[in-house]
Amino acid sequence: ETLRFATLKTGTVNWELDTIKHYELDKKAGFEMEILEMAGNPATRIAFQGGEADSMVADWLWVARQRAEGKDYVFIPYSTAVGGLLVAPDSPVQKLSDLKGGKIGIAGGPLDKSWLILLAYAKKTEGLDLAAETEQVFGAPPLIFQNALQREIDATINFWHFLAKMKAKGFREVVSVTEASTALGLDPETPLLGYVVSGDLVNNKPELAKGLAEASRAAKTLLATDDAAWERLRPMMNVADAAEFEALKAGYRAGIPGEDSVDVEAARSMYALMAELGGEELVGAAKTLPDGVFYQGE
Amino acid sequence: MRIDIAGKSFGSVSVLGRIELDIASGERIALLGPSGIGKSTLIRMVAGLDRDFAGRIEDVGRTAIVFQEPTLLPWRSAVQNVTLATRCSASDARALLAEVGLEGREDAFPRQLSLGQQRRLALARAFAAKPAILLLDEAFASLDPETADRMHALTEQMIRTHGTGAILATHDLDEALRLGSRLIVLSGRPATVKLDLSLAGVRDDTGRRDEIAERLKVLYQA
Amino acid sequence: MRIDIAGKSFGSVSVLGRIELDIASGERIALLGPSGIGKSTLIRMVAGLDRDFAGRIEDVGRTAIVFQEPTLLPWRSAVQNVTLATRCSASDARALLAEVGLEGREDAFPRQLSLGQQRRLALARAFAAKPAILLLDEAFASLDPETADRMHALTEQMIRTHGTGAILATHDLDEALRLGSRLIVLSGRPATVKLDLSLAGVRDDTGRRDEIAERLKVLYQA
Amino acid sequence: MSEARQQGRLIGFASGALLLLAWAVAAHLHGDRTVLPSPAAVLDVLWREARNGNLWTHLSATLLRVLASFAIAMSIGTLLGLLMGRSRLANTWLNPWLIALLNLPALVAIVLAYIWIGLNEVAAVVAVAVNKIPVVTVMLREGTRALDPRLDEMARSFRMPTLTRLRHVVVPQLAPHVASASRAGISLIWKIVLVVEFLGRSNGIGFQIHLYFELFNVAYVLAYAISFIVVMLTVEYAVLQPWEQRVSRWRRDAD
Amino acid sequence: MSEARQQGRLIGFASGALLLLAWAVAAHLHGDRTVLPSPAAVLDVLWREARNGNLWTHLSATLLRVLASFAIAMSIGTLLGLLMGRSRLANTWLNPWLIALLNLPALVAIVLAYIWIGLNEVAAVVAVAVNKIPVVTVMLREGTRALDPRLDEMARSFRMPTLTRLRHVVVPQLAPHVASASRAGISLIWKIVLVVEFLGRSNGIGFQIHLYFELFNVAYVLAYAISFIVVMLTVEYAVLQPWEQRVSRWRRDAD
Ligand SMILES: Nc1ncnc2c1ncn2[C@@H]1O[C@H](COP(=O)(O)OP(=O)(O)OP(=O)(O)O)[C@@H](O)[C@H]1O
Ligand SMILES: Nc1ncnc2c1ncn2[C@@H]1O[C@H](COP(=O)(O)OP(=O)(O)OP(=O)(O)O)[C@@H](O)[C@H]1O
Ligand SMILES: [Mg+2]
Ligand SMILES: [Mg+2]
Repeated sequence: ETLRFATLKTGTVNWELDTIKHYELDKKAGFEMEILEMAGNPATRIAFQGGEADSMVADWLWVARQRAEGKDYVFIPYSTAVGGLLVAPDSPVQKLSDLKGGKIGIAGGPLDKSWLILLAYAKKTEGLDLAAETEQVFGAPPLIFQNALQREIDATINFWHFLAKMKAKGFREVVSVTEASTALGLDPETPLLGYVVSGDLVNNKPELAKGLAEASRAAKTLLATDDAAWERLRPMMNVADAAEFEALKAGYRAGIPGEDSVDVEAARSMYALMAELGGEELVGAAKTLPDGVFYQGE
Repeated sequence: MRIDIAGKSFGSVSVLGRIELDIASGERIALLGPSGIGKSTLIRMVAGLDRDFAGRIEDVGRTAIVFQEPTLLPWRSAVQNVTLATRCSASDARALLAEVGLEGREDAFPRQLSLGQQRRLALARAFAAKPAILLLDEAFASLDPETADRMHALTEQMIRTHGTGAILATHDLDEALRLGSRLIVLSGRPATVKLDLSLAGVRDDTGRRDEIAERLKVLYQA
Repeated sequence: MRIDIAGKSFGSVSVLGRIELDIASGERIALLGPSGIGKSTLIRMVAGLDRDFAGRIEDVGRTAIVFQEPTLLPWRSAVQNVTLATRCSASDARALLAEVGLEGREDAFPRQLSLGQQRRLALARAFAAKPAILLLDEAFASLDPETADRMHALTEQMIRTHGTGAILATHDLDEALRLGSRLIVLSGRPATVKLDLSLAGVRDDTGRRDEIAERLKVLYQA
Repeated sequence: MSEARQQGRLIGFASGALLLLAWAVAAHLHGDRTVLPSPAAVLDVLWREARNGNLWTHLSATLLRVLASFAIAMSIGTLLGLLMGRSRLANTWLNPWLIALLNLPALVAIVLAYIWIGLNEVAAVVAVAVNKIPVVTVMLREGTRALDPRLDEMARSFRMPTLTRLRHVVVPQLAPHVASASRAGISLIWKIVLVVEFLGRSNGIGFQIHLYFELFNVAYVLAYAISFIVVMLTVEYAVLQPWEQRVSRWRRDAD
Repeated sequence: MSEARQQGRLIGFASGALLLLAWAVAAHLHGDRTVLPSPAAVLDVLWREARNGNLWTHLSATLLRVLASFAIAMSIGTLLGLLMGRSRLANTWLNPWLIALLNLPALVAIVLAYIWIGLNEVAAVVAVAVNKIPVVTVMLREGTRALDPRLDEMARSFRMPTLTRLRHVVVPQLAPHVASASRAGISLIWKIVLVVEFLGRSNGIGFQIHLYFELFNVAYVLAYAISFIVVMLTVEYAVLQPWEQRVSRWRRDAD
């Protein structure tokens, strides 16, 4: 059986998928992987929605929102790697409230998970309405990255591999999303990113869903320890120097979720908190976490 | 051909009044009348280019028109202007062009011709179409007397050889006498036929010519 | 005005040969010649619209031209066609339009006018410009005799009141005699001045008129 | 005349209604409302967004950008087009630049503008204008080349002042080209504005469309898309068509 | 004549060289080569991609899409434009649809095409054509409206066969509009093809450009963008300009 993945060709998921393919972890898990390379995130959504792909990568908040709107999507954990809020090396900002009146560049739009979590965090810990007190500039990740380097914006929330590169250039993290989630009572081990598959697939071909989870886990186990596997990936990682390479490697490893299945209760409480803080704007129609978001094995 | 027009107006301005004419096949109508009276309008109606009028025009047959302005395709050469419109052969077209005095200019574009040359080209085009009825709207204006004479001769020959009928709008009585077999004068507002007479024998009768010229003068001033 | 042309050609075709003329101010040149000889070309050169020739034309003064085709702005009314080109007032324009017989058509667009009416509009426009020299390229073609006569009279009056000079291309010797003070005939290939004579007194001298007509005939056939 | 216009309007309405109907039927047949929601569902969203004010915020932001870029692109493009249509030399010199600019991908222009000018309004408007100027230039250049040389000579011989000439001789001849450049222009501009908003703005219809697209909410996507289409239909019937009818009176037969 | 053309070509080269120089100087002044790489750096990338074959794969994929959509859009758009320019009734009926289609965001059209037709070439080409057809229609409609009614009457009175009429009376008058519709058209199509490739293809220049944009590798982005610009410059100077010179001979003074 084949399982088709729509992925961003430059995305970090590709490291994992490529490893699966190369070491034939898919065959071992009982399926054949087929990769549909796309040039942008929207494209993976079209491929998935149009039925041209069986899986793609998204965060569980997105999946929860889709489920709340009636779509039967299921989330299979992939990574806990998330970013944080970064400022320039010489920036005076120490805590979020120092950003009042400043400009925050946010990759991925107002529904970006890191931004949502930080928003909730600011409200809860500092009583700060971050959205109202700062100006947000939403934009394409590379543009946000570049504008941050040019100091056009005071703080940055971006995909973790961009953040890794920025850290390599001396940028400093004010709050990490992990910190924020912990403060919000969330299990930091709750993986934010995952593979999305349809409930149909989970129900009718459970062995495929299971195989996917297994292959992913096997690849992670390999990448967690095997530096040679990383050397193999290096050409596709688009790194300028060894520092960046190491930063990305470390970032990936740090993001490997634990073996335990997802703590649904923790996720539920976080979702409720965000629904309370952000309302419909943030989480959509459902006030509580819909059932069945997380893949529960068999 | 039967012309039976109840009236023709542009917007609120009534240009032609009731006009009823029976025209035998092969008849050559010289259409006279002051500038702006409606000669071109009538010719366009006969040619079927203007159908927005009360009344009807029947049994016209195949017409070929020389518009008051040359109306050529500026992006096609002289020869092509003839062949494309009439489907005659290029060599026939060249022969005709030579006859109207455009020898050597066959491959010129219209804008590279003098106005007189353009008119002769338009004339050649109408001849090439070999119509049952020639509609000439002041086809011989802005030609020098010699050239005009040659064109007249050519038209006469054309008409004679093929028994072609004609309607020719003109301001020149002598031209009318030379080419026409029947004179029709429009006048008034809206215009109606004020004079309709046969020209048989008038051509060489200076007395009758001058008499007609006098009557025209009166009609034009009306 | 001094015209000193060494030659004018379009591409490889040489149209005008050497032409040298001294024209006194207020002189009225009647320019004759067969169709396609180069009259319009010469007038356009005098008007400064064609500078691509060998030689020079000096001291022309302010000209106003009536093109052989009316050349009006189709999207502007008759009045506006006069006022926009000449900056004369709308009421002056209306008065002039009435004089050329376009009363009641002042607000019509050019395409709503008969060709004769368009020509008269172009004439009115040239008059309104009050030029030092009027350039008329067959301005009276396709007008009925009565209207042509009125236009001639109007032109005469215009010329007389303002002492305007003129160059008028025409095919009509009588028109030339009526309006011109000097006759210039172009002929040959390339065209040169074949006849250049004063018209003083010729107007009422039928003998000399016919003599000139004869000479023209010969020249045209050359 | 007025009767004909009334009838025209009637037909326009009928045609619009037919469009809606076609959509409704298609939506009904298709079944999956998440992929193709019914007109009613979209209208509902439109109504909700209008009531809560979001629609106006984003619509006005987008309209402002469209207007600003349109004004800039049309004026610079027209000038360049006139120049290149008139002067052979200018054309020979500028043509390679024009072709290069014409075929520069919108993305590249937008990214460069955002990087050089910063993530702000100026960059957004400049990026759109840069995309649109060459298109206007091309269209106006062709129009200028097709100008009637006889009218030009007439204007020269009567020494019409430059402004009069431009307004009464040149512009009426260019009008069809300007009209199509404007219509095609606004639509092109708006398409680029969408990308510009997607890549680096925090409001506007394009921002919303991409947001809801991320969420797969086709009803919202269509609602926002339609809001702009409605604006353009209004402009078409309230501004463009009356203007066109007025300036093309001379083509008609009678007064 | 031939001399003038030679000179024209020389100026063209000089102008292109100037463009390159301007870029080189800007790159030098800017300093940051990740943001604005020098022409040499981009050329180097171009060379590398050409040698390893990537360039040709993607370029040919994109060109095929551009050509197919161009052919479809031009033919359908021209037909519709002629129809709407000729018939008042057709125009009144179709205009609302035209405006709607004209202002339908590319994204919406593309997404719908991909979802309904599937992630394949057909969908890609259809999506682009749908975006482009209304633009061509608008341009040709204006052109058709500006047709000289006198020539039309001439053709009618001589009963010229429809095809002759189209070819010798109508098309030469529409030529300037078709020329600008083509030029603006190809560039627009290529811009949309980029989006189409971005949203649902796995090859093509647009795919590469977005890919390298994600990686923020401006040199690659520019290299791929330029590869298409070079193609278009070639088309311009090898096809379009000679064609234009041939068909506009009649405008010139002498033979
Ligand atoms: N499209 C139009 N709209 C309104 N009025 C028009 C239109 N065409 C012609 N007219 C008017 O109809 C009348 C007749 O015009 P027509 O062209 O038939 O005259 P004509 O006899 O041919 O004159 P001429 O000898 O000057 O050519 C004129 O008064 C003219 O102004
Ligand atoms: N643009 C041009 N290119 C090539 N040849 C031209 C051009 N314009 C005019 N000619 C030629 O030059 C000659 C003179 O033309 P011109 O228009 O001056 O004649 P004309 O004396 O005014 O004739 P008509 O009495 O017929 O108006 C003609 O033989 C014509 O074919
Ligand atoms: Mg007439
Ligand atoms: Mg002439």
